[in-house]
Amino acid sequence: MLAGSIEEAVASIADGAVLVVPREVSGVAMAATRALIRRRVRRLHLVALPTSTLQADLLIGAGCVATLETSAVSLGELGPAPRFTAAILGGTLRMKDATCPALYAQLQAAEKGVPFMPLRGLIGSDVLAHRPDWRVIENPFGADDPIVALPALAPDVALFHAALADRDGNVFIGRDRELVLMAHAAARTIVTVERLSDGNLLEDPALAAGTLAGFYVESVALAPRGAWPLPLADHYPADTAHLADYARLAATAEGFARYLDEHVHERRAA
Amino acid sequence: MLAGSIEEAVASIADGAVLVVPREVSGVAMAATRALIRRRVRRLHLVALPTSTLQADLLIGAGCVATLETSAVSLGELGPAPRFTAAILGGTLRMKDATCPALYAQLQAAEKGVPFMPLRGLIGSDVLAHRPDWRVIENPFGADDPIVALPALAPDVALFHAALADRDGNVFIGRDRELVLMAHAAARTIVTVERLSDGNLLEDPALAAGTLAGFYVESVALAPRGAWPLPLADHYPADTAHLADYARLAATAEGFARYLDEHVHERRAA
Amino acid sequence: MSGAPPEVRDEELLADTIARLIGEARHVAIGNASPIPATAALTARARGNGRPTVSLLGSRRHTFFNDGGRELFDCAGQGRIDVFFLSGGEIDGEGNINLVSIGDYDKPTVRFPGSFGSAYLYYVVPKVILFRLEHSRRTLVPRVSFVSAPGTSAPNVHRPGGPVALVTNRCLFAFERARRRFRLESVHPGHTVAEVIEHTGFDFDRPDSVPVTPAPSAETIRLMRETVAPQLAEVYPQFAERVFGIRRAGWSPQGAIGA
Amino acid sequence: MSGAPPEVRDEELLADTIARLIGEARHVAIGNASPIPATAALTARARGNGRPTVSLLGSRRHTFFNDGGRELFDCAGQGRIDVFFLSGGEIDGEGNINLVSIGDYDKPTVRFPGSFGSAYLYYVVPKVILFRLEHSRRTLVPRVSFVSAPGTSAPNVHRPGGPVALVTNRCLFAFERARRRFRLESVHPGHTVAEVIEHTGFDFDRPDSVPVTPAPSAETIRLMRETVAPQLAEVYPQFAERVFGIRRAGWSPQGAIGA
Repeated sequence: MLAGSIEEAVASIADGAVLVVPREVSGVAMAATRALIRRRVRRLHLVALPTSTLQADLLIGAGCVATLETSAVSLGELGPAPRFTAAILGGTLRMKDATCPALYAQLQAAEKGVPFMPLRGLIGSDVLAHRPDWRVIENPFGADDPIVALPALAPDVALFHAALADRDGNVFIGRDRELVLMAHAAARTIVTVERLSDGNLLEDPALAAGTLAGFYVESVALAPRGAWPLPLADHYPADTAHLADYARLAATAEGFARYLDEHVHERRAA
Repeated sequence: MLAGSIEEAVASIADGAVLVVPREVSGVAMAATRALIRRRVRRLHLVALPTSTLQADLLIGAGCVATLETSAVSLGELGPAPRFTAAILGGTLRMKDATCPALYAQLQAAEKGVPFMPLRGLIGSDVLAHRPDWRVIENPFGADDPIVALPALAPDVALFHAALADRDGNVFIGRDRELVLMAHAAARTIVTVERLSDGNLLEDPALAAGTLAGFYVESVALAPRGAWPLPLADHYPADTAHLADYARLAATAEGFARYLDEHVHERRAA
Repeated sequence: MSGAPPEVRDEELLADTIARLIGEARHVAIGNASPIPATAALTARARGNGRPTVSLLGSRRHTFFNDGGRELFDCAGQGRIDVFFLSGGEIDGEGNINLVSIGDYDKPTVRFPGSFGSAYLYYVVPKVILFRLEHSRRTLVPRVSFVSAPGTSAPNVHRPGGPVALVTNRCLFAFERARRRFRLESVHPGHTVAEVIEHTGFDFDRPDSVPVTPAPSAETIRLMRETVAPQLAEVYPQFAERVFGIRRAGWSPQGAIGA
Repeated sequence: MSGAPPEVRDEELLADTIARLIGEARHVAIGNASPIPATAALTARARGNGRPTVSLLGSRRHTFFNDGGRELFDCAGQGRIDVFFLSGGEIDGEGNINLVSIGDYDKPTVRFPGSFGSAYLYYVVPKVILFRLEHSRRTLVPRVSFVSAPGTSAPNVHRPGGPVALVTNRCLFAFERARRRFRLESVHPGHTVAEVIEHTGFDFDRPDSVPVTPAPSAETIRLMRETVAPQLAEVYPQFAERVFGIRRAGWSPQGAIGA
């Protein structure tokens, strides 16, 4: 349950895995992401629920991602995500453009063990037009009432960062309940945390409500400031200076390579 | 937001309303139920999510319920629910027999604003055979793969009891997340609580995760021991002696009337 | 410990029988009011050093579920529940169970509480163990009045789960899905095949020689009495007291919010 | 207070214009990176004594959402969001918005971040206000390259919502669903109809005489500067500092769990 290191925790994320990760505000496992890049994971099918920022851009730039399924990637106030944009324009990334509630609904279908979930909206959009894996069906309770059916999406692995876990693998996720959805929908869940609690989170009636049960968690690794340079809600803010540096460097392939050397790859002894 | 009394809080539950209430372990508003019986509410369409015990039996016995939609009613270890059983055998109650996950799915459809939710199981059962409002459709992602489509169920009112609320109507529901589902699915939500907090529950990162936002709550009334004689998780146990008395008395119409006189209707001055 | 076998209570024999049926599961869930299946699952967990995970639905302590009542069903839909227990006011020879009513559905002569989650869980949980103590022609009938959930389904119906066995106070039946019939596996000590036939309202298969249900080992008995019984007391205090002589502890909150 | 009107900043005029569009709403939700719509919604709330409820999605303090990212969309599906804001890399004269790419989808020449929730919210939120500061033929085009979400739908498509207006740095357009066209409602002070025509890539309707967008009242200006600006600083610190001169407060946790 407790992994000896971040590297050990992510060891089971295989090349080609369908990997689901959360939006920036919900706890992004950036230390684990850097470990994946160092390990040179390849051909990931990355599902960013429902959007991503630095994490997707880094993984794409480092050549780890074959397919990206999400509703948006950008660096937020810092503008476009440069490696994502370059990969799309260069034709090196298979893109499955979605819309946020469709991704949630697809994960909810997997969570419920149903083959699909209906969703309003979408009809007449090019989002739908470019998703042959989505279907328009007739609402069985309507008359001439088309509605989109979205297939269940059950990722191989969910990966996120949270504040606190206990030694049974219970993870405090607080208000970020999409982390629960991810863990229910995914076959396996890997979590990094700021710190470990000696108690059992499920036995505290206040914390239990915001806890993902260890039953759903394959491994937990300690990673202090593991979301850096992204924020961890209620714990630390984004490192905006670092992110601005990233945006500047990643504008070119060379700059991005320098960023990887500087901040991702292991430093060689001088 | 804060009601002056339990009576005031339930005043807006009209005759004929579709009223959803939780299972025994999740916080049953028994004081409010007694107030509804005293007010002689009639023709309720009671949705017990997904089962009920004393609450449904009392409301049925007191003649408040026209239609019952649920997966089961009993008094648990104390045996059958006598007024429910009598009403069914007497043909005075319209019964919509469901199965637990179907009710959850129907509420989830309302929560999502979709007209229906698919669910596995059910095919070939008499539960399905007696629900003309449920349909079998073809899984659009399968081949010769029938699946049940359940229509969204959006109650007029959700009514439950919880430990704690604040003056903004935020209610701590802890692990009983079906109360959140009920409130999202219902047009209006009425809550009774053990006590009021002076702070704002959503501003406490530990409690926020287990809080139903006041945005969804129409009114909150103070009702200490408001689940009595049923239990309130983490607060007080069931009053098993009282429940055994109920089971004994409610076995006959006369005994049930005596129970109402004794424990539900207002005592007249001697 | 002495080699002499301890005296085995009926509940212990049944729980041991069920524990063997559970086998190599990862997660066993038990509904309310099922103390013998709960004893079985906790015994399996004690023997397996914490595996399988056991979810006792009446308990706050013995379940990890904290995402509302739907989590049990979602968890089953995810394939994360391997074993569940169901019962029936009536059970018939094709494994159909009735938790609703006897007679015409619109004018029944007997009403049971309702189907609970059976019309879903019976389909999706790989091993459903039917447990009905009362073994009589009243409960084990030729054909149920109302099918809360059918024992088998048409080939095109998604059905990864279903019944594997029926445990009663007299015997253990296995359910054979392909044949849509029960087969008598063993008769509990003190009962006979003739008695089982006499009190069963449906036809069933049986080998020429029907074994006696084996008694639990001394080690299993010890685990049940010393390790499992105290765990049961939270959820099934009356059962724990009656069968294992565990005195009921007073109710205590785990720590009330804002109290 | 003096009767002389204060000098009105562009952002204040735009926010006031949007606040009028919000009208009598119960709940206004605002996505990330929309400080002017946020200013408008908070101004509407300040004027309405706490109504509408305002959900700023970038904020922990200014939103009640605590059921995961899907709650915003579920809430909209429940009919509990009256007003939302969308933008577009391209917006065309039929109200179609493009947040994805320009050119062939499989070999685009420009890529935007993606559709976010637009392909759903544009359909179900009754009043969607389009907000795009840059008013040019690059952004307001005859026909978008990619329809993230269409301005209107066929009559049989469930669509309780859709665009009601488009606010730019030059003018306010109303959207007429039946005609599937924008109508020029007013031109902001300092801008002209001719200029709007010149910089708009699509045809639109306009009255013979196009009014000037009215300036906010002195009271509204006071509310924005004194009440709203400090509230904005949590979510849009750079904007609050640049427009309203609010010094950024240091980041502080609301109280870390288990810290």
